[in-house]
Amino acid sequence: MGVHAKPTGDAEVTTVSKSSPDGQLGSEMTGETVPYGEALIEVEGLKKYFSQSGGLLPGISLDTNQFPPISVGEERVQAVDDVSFDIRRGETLGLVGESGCGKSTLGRTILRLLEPTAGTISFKGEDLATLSGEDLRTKRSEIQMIFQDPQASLDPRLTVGQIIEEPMRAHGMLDDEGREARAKDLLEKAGLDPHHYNRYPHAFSGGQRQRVNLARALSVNPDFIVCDEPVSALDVSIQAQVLNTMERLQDEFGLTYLFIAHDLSVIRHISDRVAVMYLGNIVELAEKEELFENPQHPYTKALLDSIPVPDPRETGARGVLEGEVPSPVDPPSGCRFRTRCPRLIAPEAYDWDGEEWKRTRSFMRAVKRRTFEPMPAAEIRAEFFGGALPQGEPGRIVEEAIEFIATDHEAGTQTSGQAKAVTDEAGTERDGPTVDWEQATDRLLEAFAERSICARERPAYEIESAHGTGTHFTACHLHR
Amino acid sequence: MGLLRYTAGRVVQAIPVLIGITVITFILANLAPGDPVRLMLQGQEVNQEVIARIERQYGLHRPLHERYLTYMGNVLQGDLGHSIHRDRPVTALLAQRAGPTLMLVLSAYAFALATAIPLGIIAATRRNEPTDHVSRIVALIGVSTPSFWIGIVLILIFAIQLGWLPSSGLVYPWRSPDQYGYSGYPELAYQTIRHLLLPMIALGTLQMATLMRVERTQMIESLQGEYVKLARAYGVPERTILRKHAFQVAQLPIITIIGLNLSTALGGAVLTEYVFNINGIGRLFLEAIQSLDYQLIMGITIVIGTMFVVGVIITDISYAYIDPRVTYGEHD
Amino acid sequence: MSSRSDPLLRVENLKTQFFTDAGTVRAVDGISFEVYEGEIVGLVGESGAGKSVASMSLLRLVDSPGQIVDGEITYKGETIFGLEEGPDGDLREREDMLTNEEVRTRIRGNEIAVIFQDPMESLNPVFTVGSQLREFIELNRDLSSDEARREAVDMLREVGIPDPAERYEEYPHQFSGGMRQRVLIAMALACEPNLIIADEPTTALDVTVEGQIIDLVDDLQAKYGTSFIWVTHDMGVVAEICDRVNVMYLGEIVEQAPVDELFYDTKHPYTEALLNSMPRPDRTVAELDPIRGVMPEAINPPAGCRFHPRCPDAREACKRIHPENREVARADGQPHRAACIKHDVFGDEYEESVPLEGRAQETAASATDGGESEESGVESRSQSGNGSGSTRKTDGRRGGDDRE
Amino acid sequence: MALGEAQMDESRGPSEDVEAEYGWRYTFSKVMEDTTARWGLYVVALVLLISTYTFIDSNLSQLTFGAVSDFTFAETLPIFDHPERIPPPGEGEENVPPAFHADGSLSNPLGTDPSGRDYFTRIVYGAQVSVSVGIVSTLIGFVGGTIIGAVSGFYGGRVDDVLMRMVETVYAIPPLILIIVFTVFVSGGSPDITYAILGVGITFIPVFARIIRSEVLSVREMDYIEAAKASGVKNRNIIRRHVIPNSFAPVLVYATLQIGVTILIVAGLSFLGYGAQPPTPDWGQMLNTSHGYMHSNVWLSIWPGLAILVTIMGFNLFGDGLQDALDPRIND
Repeated sequence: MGVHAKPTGDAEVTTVSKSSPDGQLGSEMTGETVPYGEALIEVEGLKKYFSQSGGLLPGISLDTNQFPPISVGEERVQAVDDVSFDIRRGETLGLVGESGCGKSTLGRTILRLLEPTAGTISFKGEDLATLSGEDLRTKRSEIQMIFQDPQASLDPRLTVGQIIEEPMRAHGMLDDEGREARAKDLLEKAGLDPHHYNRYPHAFSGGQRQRVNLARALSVNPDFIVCDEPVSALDVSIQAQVLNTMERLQDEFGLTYLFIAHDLSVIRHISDRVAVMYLGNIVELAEKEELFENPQHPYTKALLDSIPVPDPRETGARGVLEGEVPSPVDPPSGCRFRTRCPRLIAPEAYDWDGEEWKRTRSFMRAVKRRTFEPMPAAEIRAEFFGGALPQGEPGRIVEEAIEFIATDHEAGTQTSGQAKAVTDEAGTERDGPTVDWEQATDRLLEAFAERSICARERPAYEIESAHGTGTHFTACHLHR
Repeated sequence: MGLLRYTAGRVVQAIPVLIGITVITFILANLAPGDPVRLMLQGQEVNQEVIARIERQYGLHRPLHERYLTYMGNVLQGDLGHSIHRDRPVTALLAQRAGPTLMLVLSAYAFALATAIPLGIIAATRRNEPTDHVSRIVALIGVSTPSFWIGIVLILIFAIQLGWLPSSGLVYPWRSPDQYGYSGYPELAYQTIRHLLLPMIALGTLQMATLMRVERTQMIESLQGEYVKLARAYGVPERTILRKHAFQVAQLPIITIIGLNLSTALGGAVLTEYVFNINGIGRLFLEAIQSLDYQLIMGITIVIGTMFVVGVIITDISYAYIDPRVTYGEHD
Repeated sequence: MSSRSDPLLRVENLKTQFFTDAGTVRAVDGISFEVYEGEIVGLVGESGAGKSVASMSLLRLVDSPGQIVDGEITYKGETIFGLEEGPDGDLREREDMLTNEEVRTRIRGNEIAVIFQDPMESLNPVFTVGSQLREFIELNRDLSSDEARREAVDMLREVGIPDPAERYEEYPHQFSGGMRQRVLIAMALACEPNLIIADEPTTALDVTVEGQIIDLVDDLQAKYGTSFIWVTHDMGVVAEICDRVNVMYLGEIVEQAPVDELFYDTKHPYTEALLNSMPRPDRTVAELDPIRGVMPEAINPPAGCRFHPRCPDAREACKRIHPENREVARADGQPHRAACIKHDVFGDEYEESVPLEGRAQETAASATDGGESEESGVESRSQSGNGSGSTRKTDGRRGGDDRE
Repeated sequence: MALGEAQMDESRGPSEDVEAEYGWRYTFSKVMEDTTARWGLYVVALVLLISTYTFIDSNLSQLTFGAVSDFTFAETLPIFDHPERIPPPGEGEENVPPAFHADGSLSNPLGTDPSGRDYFTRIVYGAQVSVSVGIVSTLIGFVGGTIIGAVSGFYGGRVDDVLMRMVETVYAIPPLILIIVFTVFVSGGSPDITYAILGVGITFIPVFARIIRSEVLSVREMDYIEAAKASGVKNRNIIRRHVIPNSFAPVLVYATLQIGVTILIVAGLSFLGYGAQPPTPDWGQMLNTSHGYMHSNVWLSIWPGLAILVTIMGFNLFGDGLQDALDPRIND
């Protein structure tokens, strides 16, 4: 027995949801104070750090190589670091990034499921970051969440009816009968059979469970929903069904979504504006068309180039990004993407000529990642610099670095003692002169990477959009 | 050096537990209602003077925490007090009795491991076949039977009915054969084994049964691992998969269990030593309890608790040695 | 690139079933395909389609209670699996079929290697990456321990692992996800096989890492000329890397075509619907067009065409006729096969029969919202069976979800 | 006969009654599906029945006839005798062997003990002590452990650290030793079954606390807890509606298995003379008495041990079956 959806905008449907006897609920009243298109949520300088150590004595670490072997001081994972943006009423803000970039942490911090380390989260003019206890709890009727794993987010021991009614109960909304009626109504709106009110979650498929999650989130009539990868656990064909339902409900209930996902295709479909995250920072934020058609940050570009396009005639670049994401415990200074950025800006301290910087940069990265085998100095010069080292100071630094890693350098120039002590395995194996990758890496990074503006200043620029009228934020010094 | 740091960490973590053991023991020993001295001298007619003298000797008139601190100070210097009944230092008594207990517990573990691991593996590979069922029933009986009763039954069968093996006492291999009147070391060894056999099985059966159950489950789980699937897909012989790939991973929980089971083994040793008349720490404990020799009881409890803690640390370190994930942080 | 002589691998009418208490799960139900030298063949489908079971069947590595029950797998003229009719009329294993020992020593690893989806789970956590790599090389290439070690280090370097000599000694958990997947690729290539089965090798990876891995495989494939069977659910990956594609639905191959034809001249409604239901990274799709319902369970597949309960083009005849995969077009001398009776080669039954009841309206509804159509899919199935079977169906479908 | 793994893969099986998947009726029917678990349940039910009957019987006769009874209703059944009454000389021979013996008679099916008491009756009455000890002390551990474990697990942080350090400490001393020390000292040197129950119960509080804590910790990490938090559900209600129901099942399984362990330990305690005291009919205590008659009457040492074995096996089988029924994942 199929349930027939009422077409979007149906007058009857709207009245049912809006006029339901929920006088106690303040959300709608206050919600109206923010007109559509105005900022519903403003996040300012938000930080979330996790302390890494746990266990018996937090903050105390043991190091047998030093005396005393116990030291105090904790390592902190900078999961979200100084993030600012706003979300406008009625829109969907897509938040995209790779695993570990902090997007889920950001979502949970905004919801105050995690305690922010610093910053403000202004929701309808009220700072969520400073709320606590009962104030925070009551506020939760206005902000809800949908989780990635549709199975794990539903208590297996409650019926879907109980699950959907739980938030209403928590906020003292309606009486028992009213709650049941509303739960059934919501089941129907979410695309499920209201007769399944008494079923347990495990009797449903993944897509259906996600609909139960939707119904639960909607039960208290929230203004804002954080959706954390809501469709990534679902098969392609089911994904589309759930996405469509989410869009329909957004129109019907006037919802604002923060849609977190790693899948750029889904983000492109559902978002109005898109924010791209990398290593705890938002690197770019723009309207959807602008971001996808006119990406300005090198990371966004790399991300877009990497997605496999379901079109065999499309033969774009892919896998353009080298290296791996650095540890969030000790992230790079300045622009966090600079260690992998294909367009790292040349340090201004030196004069560069034509291709010189490009070659130096790729040589520096190759040394740092040890992507080549140690070889005679001449071969290194030929491979990375076409035989001609850069002019002046940079050339001398490069030469020094080559000295460290060349297989034919005279052993014991400036480095003798130390270099031998930390000899690399690769070096000892081939009985030749010692090869010291670390020294070479240090020398190059110190002389070039650390002196680039990318390492010294945190980028944040607003530029003109080529598509649409909105602003385009990009955290890249190329736009300085 | 990940392993070294890990070891140091474990030792540091054990300190509060060791302190806790002394506190618990101390509190328990002083929980006794009424006059501790009368309790100590239970049943004996003594006059007030003697009681007063003993009270002074043990400082019983002082408040509890002061007494504890004094006691702890002594413990840290290796002095576990003095047994009134035996008029000997507790440490000396313990040293004298530690050998048999260690011999018993270690041999029981050896027996348990030597039988449980192969049986568990066989059960796991022949899942739901008769071999599996038989071994699971054996394991079930093993965990359901009191160790002392196994000892009694063993004595009834092998000592009383068949007369093959002695029913009480141990022969200590570290003594000279002359002390027992044996012809030489071969006989000493032979007699050692003969005497050890029954108590070893009595104490080891429970360990064997628990280890076998764990081994079976772990092997089954390990054999379902992706890495086993991969090894199969690369043509690794089933024998190698079993002995190397699956086994190595399945051993990890076993090691933990061995450490934690030390607690039941040490408790079981008390019963086994009682049944088989073995002069170990367990018997000493029972004797001490009998005479309410509370300095001795505290000493024994602290030593056994420490043995357990040390055992757990050793197994934790061996775990870390085998499983590299413990000492190097996860990369995820 | 592929000379259409003899295929490297030929699979015919392969059937793999799982015998559970709940009944027989027909995970793979009569699939046929070939892999020629040097090509990358895609095996694509949603979870529960049977693609992983199919790929493991090729190595005769189906876990109990699964069993290959019918079909023929021929690799370079050798019979990996084959049945014949015995004197008593029962099927029995053919004489020329390789024994378990022969499959292990002659096929697995050295002829056909695999790369699994989850690189963390696939590597044994208690052995170093190098020792695992070396073991497989030693086993499959008759090299001494030292030679195998050198080969392993070289191979790690080849797949782009920096500092291979040092990382050889490290444990899997010290590698990142992408690096682990590189190790698995190194394992596969180091055994110098002619065919590599890659089972969702990039699914667990981030998009930039996925890009790196696809690039790497592309380069190495060009260099070594190895054939691949690429199992995936991602049409994007298929488009990027595959030469020919098999689309699986509920244990069957419903469409088989060169990659360009599959995307630009789609012949099966399922493939079509799948492509239409996907959001695209390269252009903004305003409305998604979801497939109605969910994939039924393989324990009790629908009669007739298995896709008919969800198919927008289904007609009365689709409930009756179970179409096999037939050639419906040719492109560059390669066949384009599809299992759908709307094509002329299947006769005119389709033309003559009426569209399924209510299909027109419901399709319209599902275009705006897939919700209730997913539900009605369940309901219609239970009605076609018996009235009370509804809960059982839902439960069974959960099993279907879990299978892969 | 597959021990607890009759079903290959539960998650795939059809379930007729989806609505009741988590109900007790469903769990019960799952247990009954499994042959071995069913037998375990039968044994447990039988032992419970016997102990209830004998409990009522002995207490009723006390109420009815005032003084310590020399008559019980059970005596009206031909197979029962009074469990504690020692027959006057002349009435019945001392130490009658079991019925199948040449000298045995059906009036004393298992023979009599050295005091001439009917052994069958004593064995049957012994169930009462074992089962009540097992259940009561497990309950003490369960309740105490639940409180500590739930608080520790849900709130975490410092509270958790301190509580867990305490738990680990108690853990470090072998239970048997700790319980003997507790029983002897707290009872002021005159141990009794009541102190034994209390001692066992308190000693196992930490064990339960650990289990419950780890359950709570894993439940606390579940998305549905976060979802409830995000919905604004009060902490109190989260614990009540989500945490407790979801961590209850594994703890229940554990408690069932723990009853077996408890019976085992109390048997050991009584065997050593620190549990039930004569003339109470208790299996462990009976083994203690019979220890002196090992040469003359083998059967005296066999029957009580078999009774313990069967009872504990019943609880273990039932517990295993319950585990499989409540959590298909562990159904290796």
